Amino acid sequence: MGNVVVWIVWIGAAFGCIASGVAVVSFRNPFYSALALIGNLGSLAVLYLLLSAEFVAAAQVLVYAGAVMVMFLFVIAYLGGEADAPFVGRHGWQTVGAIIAAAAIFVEIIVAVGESSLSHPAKIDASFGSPAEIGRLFLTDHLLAFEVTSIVLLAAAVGGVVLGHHSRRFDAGT
Amino acid sequence: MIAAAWICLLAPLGATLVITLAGMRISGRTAGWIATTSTSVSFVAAVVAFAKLLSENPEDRSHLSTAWTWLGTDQYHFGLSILLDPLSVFMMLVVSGVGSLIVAYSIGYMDGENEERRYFAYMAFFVFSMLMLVQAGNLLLLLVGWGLVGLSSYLLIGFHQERPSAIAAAKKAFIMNAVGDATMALALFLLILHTGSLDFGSLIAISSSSSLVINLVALGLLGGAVTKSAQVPLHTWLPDAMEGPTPVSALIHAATMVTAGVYLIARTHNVFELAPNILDLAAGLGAVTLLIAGLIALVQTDIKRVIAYSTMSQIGYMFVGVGVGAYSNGMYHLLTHAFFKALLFLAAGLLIHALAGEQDMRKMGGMRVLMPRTYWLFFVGGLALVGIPPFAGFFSKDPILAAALAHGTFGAILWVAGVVGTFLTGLYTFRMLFMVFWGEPSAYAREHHHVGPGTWSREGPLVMFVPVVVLGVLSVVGGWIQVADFWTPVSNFLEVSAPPLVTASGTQEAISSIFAVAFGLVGIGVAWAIYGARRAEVPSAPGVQSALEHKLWFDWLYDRAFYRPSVWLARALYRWFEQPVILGSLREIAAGAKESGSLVSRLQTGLLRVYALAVASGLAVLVVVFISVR
Amino acid sequence: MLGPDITWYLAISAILFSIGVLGVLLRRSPLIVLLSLEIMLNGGNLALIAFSRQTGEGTGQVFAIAVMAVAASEVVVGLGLIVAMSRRRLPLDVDRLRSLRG
Amino acid sequence: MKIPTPNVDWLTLSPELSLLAAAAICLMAAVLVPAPWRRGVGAFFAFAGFITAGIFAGVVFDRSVNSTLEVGNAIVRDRLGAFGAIIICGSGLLAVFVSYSHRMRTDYVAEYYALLATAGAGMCFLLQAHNLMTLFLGLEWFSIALYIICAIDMELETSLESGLKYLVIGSFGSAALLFGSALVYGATGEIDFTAIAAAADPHDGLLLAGLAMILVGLGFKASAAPFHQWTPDVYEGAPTPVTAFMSAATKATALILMLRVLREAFPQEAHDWTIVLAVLACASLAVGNLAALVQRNVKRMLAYSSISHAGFMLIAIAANNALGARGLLYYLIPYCAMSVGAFAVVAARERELRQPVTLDNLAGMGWERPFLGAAMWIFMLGFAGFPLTGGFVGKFYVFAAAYERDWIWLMIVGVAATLVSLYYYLGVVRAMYFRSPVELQLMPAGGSPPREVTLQVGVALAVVVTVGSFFAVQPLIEIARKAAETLVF
Amino acid sequence: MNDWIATILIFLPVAGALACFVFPVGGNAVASFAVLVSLVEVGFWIDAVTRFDFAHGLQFEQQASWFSDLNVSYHVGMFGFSLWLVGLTVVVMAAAMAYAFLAGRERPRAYYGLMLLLTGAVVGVFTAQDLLLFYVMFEAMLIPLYVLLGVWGGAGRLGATFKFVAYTMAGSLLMLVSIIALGLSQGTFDLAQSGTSSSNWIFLGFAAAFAVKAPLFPFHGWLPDAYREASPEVSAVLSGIVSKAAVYGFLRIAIAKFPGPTEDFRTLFLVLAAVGLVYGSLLAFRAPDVRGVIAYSSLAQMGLITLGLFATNDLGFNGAVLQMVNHGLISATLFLLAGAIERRTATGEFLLLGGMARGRPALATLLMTTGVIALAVPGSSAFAGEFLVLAGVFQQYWLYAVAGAVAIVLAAMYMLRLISGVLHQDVGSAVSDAARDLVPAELAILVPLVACLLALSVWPAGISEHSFPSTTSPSTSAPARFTPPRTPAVPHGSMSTEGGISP
Repeated sequence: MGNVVVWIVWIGAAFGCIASGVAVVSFRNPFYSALALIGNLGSLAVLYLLLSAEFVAAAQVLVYAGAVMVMFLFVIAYLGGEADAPFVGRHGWQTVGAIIAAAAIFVEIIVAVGESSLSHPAKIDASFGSPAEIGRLFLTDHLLAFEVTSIVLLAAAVGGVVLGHHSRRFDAGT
Repeated sequence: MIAAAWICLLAPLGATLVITLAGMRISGRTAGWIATTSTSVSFVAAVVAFAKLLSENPEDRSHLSTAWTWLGTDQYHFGLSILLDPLSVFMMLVVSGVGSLIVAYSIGYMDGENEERRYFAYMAFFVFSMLMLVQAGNLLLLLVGWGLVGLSSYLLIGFHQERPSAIAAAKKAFIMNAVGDATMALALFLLILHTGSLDFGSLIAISSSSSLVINLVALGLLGGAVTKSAQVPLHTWLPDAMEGPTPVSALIHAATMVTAGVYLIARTHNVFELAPNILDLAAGLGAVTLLIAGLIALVQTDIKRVIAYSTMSQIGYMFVGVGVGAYSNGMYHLLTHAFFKALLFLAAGLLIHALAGEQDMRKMGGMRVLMPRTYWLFFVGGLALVGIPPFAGFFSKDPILAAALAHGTFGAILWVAGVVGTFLTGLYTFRMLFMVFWGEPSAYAREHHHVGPGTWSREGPLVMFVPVVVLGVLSVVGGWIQVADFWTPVSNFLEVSAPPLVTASGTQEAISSIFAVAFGLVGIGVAWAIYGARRAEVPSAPGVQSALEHKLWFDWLYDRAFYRPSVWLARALYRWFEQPVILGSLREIAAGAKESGSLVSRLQTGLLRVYALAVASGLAVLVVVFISVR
Repeated sequence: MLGPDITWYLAISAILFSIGVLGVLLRRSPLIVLLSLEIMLNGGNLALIAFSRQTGEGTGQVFAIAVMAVAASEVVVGLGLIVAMSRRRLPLDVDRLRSLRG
Repeated sequence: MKIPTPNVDWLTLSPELSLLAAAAICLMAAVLVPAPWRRGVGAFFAFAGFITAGIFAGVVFDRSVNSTLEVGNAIVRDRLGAFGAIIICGSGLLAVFVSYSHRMRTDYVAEYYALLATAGAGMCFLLQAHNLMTLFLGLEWFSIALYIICAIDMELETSLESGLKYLVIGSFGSAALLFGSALVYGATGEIDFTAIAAAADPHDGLLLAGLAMILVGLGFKASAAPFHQWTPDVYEGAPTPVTAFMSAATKATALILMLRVLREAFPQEAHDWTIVLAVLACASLAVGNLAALVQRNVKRMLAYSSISHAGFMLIAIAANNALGARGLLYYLIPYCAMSVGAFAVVAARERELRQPVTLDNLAGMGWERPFLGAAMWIFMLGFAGFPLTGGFVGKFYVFAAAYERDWIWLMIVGVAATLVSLYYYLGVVRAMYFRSPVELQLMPAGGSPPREVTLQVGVALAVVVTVGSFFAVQPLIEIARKAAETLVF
Repeated sequence: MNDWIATILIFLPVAGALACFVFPVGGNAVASFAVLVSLVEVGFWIDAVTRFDFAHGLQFEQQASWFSDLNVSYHVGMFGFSLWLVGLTVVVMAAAMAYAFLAGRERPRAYYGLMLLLTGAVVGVFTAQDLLLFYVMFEAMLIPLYVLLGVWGGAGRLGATFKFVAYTMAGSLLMLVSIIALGLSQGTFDLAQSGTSSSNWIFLGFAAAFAVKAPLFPFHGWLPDAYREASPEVSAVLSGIVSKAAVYGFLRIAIAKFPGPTEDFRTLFLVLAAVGLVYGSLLAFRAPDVRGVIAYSSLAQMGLITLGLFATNDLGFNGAVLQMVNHGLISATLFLLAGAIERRTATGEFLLLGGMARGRPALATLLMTTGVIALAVPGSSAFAGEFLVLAGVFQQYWLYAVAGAVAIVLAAMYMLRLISGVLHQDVGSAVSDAARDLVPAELAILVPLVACLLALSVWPAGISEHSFPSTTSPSTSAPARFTPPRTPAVPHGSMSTEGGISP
């Protein structure tokens, strides 16, 4: 019974994931694309939950879908009409090439995965994926990764300030 | 004695250096005296050496002196050495003796020329080169002398460097002689390969080689000899060489250098004797040359060219002589020929000098009146040339014919040619004599015959005239030092170096003498009839005449067969190979590289998506590679 | 593991990655390109978490969280650039950013 | 709950920390220091940061005879990383010299130096990375810093364009790297390099696909063809000092990292990646050299040249032997100096002309600015692999490594590429010396050029390294050998 | 083992070059300084000659490790033949610099610095006893040459420079491949210590480099342009000494280290050399200007020298070395004379020249003397060299010597054409009365060169007997002894070396 529910949830999430992904790249308006991406991130969070990654799922929703995408939407709104852009390139061969390349990458990954002898999933205890467990990892084995992440974010913040700063000297129209 | 030989060799070189380095600081006349002195010193030294040599046993008359190793490697050493033996002393005497006379003569002849100093430097250098040739202690040095005389010949023929014809003649002489040098060099390479030495003494070692090798060596040497001595078929440079000043013609192209071929064959007789076919070839070429040259001389109008052809012809006799193995006879003829031919040239020089450089016999005539002494000297020279007793030519030419007669069937053919040649000699010599000296003085002669300032007589300055007289005397008495069969000091002297292969009997000598003198006289008679007394017309044979006037088309042939093809080849190579392939290939390659460069550059479209596509495609390909290649 | 075999999760992740690739390769709006990059990164994250579940240890999840932060950083910088460009009245169309080429 | 936090070996992290400290000071300066002083303060602290970091890296090098894993096995303290850090600090130092003269503006100048130092720190960190996560994070760390300083000249369209292109393509590459890392993680269950090597099944498709994707990510950073296309555009568009820094430090980082990852994590898959790298090397050589032939813009030309140099250095990695490893490390020393130096000269000329430097407007520079001209000459000769510069010895080692691998064809390709490269390297010399401005009717920018002492000092240092590395091969190769001993061949 | 002379000879001019670059002094000062340095260099060389022991091989050695990692060292030293080539270099460079002083060159500090640098590099090539050092010096020659050609050349200098560099680098990069292969396979890059190799392709790599640099037919595409466009003294240096570096390489490396491949490819190289000899002579015959004739004659001479080297016997080697020195002096003199002519008439075309002998005795004498030596008139040193070379190659196969003989005749043709075209016949339209005779300063440069040639003509054995250690003499150490492989010279074994000629 629970299994059926899980399956339904899985299928729904997977479908949502793919559909929203397709939507992101196919909407003409970036605003809708960004919204679609939120959906995508949400569906992914569901999948993460199914994979027993509760903390990641939570972070996904809160940080990613929440904070990051909101910033995205703000920027799109700020840009307004300028954000509109033509759909695809002018060159037919480019489109064809892109599709072939993407399809090839997909097929290759599938083939690689299929050929690989992935053993059965490991047994896990309840703490797997819990915030406590993740926190422990961040403070022990991956302490440095944690710190570095902060540096990266800080650097990006500086970048955001520098690039986004409203400077009269080089603004258009002056 | 060796010291004398070295002095003999180096004195003219010293003169060359002194004159060159002194440059404008000395006058042309001083330069002339320096050159004359040096050649005279050479002559004196040669005489000293000769006297010393005579005082020794005939068997011991060979001295080799090496200054240092001129060219050498670990295994081979070719010394800068001179060989003093009868043959070389004989030649030294001829070269330095005649040389000093002619250089002295030049002082007068060249007086007032623009660049006398250069002339005398060249002349002294020539004497040095010629002495180097004859004194060389091994074949390499002989080749050195051989080349250097060619060089001096080139320099002197082209002395009037503003005259295109002179320059062309000089180049022609040098290049044709270079051919001879090349064949000689090849022979030398063979010798080195098979005997490891170029020493005259070890020439005999070639006998252990195959006959092909020996023949090739002999052929190579003969090539050099034929070229240098202007024998058919490599003779065409000599007539043109008359572009040079007349003393040059006398010294180089009559008395000394052109006879070097004879000397070479005598010197390397060891090789030639091992290759009798080649020796016969030499004799045969000599015979052909003496006939052809005699014939062509008949139609020449330039006085110097006539003498030049007669030189070829006489050297033909010498070739016949050495070709049948009568080396000393050939050498003896070389000596007398040096006297009377130099006499003829110098006398002609007096004429030309007096006539402001005119050489065309048709513009002369009646010079007997204007220049009687010259006429008599010329007359003596002519008789000596034709071989009328008691003049020198008689005593030297007839033994050659006799030796030919003693040489068997082939010799008999040579003999016939020689005798016919005597007729031709008489004919062309006296044709020239009568045309120039007999009859009434032409208008041109009257007009141009001038008496230069400070001249001794109407015929030329003393410094010119004295050597001519000396040569005139020598042309008479020079023949008396050897009378075949009776008194042969010259042959005896030379035989140590080159023992003869044939000895003519008294009968043969007599027959030869009678026929030769008779034919010579007939020739003179015919000439008198046509040109002297004008009793007969010039026989009309237009075809023959045209052939002779075109010098039997040798020049034409060489032009078509060698010169033009090489010019054409050079141009064609440049146009069809060098330019498109060698010079153009890099241009093509560079253009190709740039082309592909701009292609790559065009792929760099500036389009972000294209870049991403490249990365994605690369990714796809890489994954395929990694998955498939395990 | 709940739901299907890990292979299916990986399939989803591969699809996401490919969709992201397609987006980058096809779309001309830099904003959507940025979004597509996010999708690619999320495809990677999904794979990481799936494998983490497979092996039963948390490294993959930690990795995924780090990736999220990085993705956020990229978005910040990217958006900053886009804003700067729009201020300069540069076209928001990657196909028209061609002053650098050759 | 007591969490056993890992022991942190501060010495290992000292280069990064020095640089981060410098960056922090610069950032604060951006806020606290009056605008006119910011330039000096920022440059000084960046300078100090790079110096300190370089010294610390030297100390680490000296004290790390045996490599040890630090901070929860996330990073490794070894001589390879320290060597890389020294090179990066050297490049950074030179870049600071160039920047000081070039960046006369006061807005964002302190931030600029902060980000430069941050990027340097990221690179140092990346070179110590010992698992896939630190690898990815380190890569993003310095990349993000670089994206920003590429675009920092916001009044220039090209600068923004280059920043965006770099960002998009860079993120694309990072995503590939990430996905590859995930696959490798899946195939082995490990992210630690040595653990991956231990657990790997060299015929596992998943692992190999992952390796391929990681290679794409790294190849992208090293600008190996066909992942090179961002390079010319970004190098041309970015501010010249940034280009100088990128071309030297990024390439050094990416190549050393590639060497480390491939040797430490994927030694068993060598049969695959050596061939692939050899092919990538050939492609890079071909593309870089051919495209450079037709460039007029000098920065762009140098960008293509850096692609071709990536090809040369990939040969050393592809050779997969100790000779190649120390050859690569040696090569990087003169290469980085030449690269920064060449861009520095371009920067000087740019300031003088106030327009992009092309081969045409280089004309006569050799005579007008003898020092810069001679320096550029030396750099070009070095790039072309002429003797009397370290570039020659570098190429010599690279070819020797290929020979040791029995890949004579690769040597021949390298030789052919060198030959082609001569055309454009010497083309610069030709432009500088062989034509006079009179001939070309070129108007000079007017006035005496600004005194650029720091730039000239930077160029002089680069010359000293370029030429010095030729004469001091023995000590340098000894250092490179020690650094390469970390890797087991 | 530790004699500084080679190092001094290499680095004295380099130091001079740096001084030129660094100290801002006037044109005349720097020029005289450069000439002074080059003369000091000549002095050091004379010192080396006086101290050289010609019975032995490698001398004046000095070795210092460069990088022991691959056993590369700074190892210099001289053989007899190296000594002569070094002498050629210092003499010709001194003359070239003096000529430049006279002619006046713009940007003198750069110019003389580069010339001095070039001197050091060429001396380095001739003294290097380490493969990599050899390569370094070989390439280092190119750097100053490139600029000398490109900056101070004629109107077509850019194309000429490009060709020159493209060709020579193509060859030398192949050589680099070969050097790496040889050095790594031998375990050392030291020339004195490494043994021989039998690898064909390594040999061909070396051969390619030397064939291009020399140049041998058909790799001479760079030659006509470079020799025409360079300034006269640079042409003199190019054809006089730089080309010798290549044939020296043949001798020192290609032949000495690869006896087997030399044997295998001998026919190829002999044929190329012989074809080049005839081909170059033919093209020299049609060249329309003075420098063209000299350029193509250089090609021919390089063919001749290669013939000698690949004869691989006593005669050939010694002849080749002698001919290298000869040709170096000859072509340098001829190019400087061509320069003197061009300075006076602003052209080198035969169509516009002629009649310069009249009133210009010094020019005429020098050109005539050099010209006849160049066409190898018997008795000249060039004749001595050619004779040995052809006698040597004759022992391989007679046809090569015949080709050589043909070339002798062709040489006479083109050289006389040059002499006559300049000196003789009608006065050319470009020759005005203002074109004076050589001035004393020019004589001071040219006469020593010609004097060297004449001295060599008097005693060519001075070089040909003093280039290789005598095979019978004892040697101090095994690596110090380098004698190229010799093939039995005389099939019969009946050869007597003395033959009663030598004292």
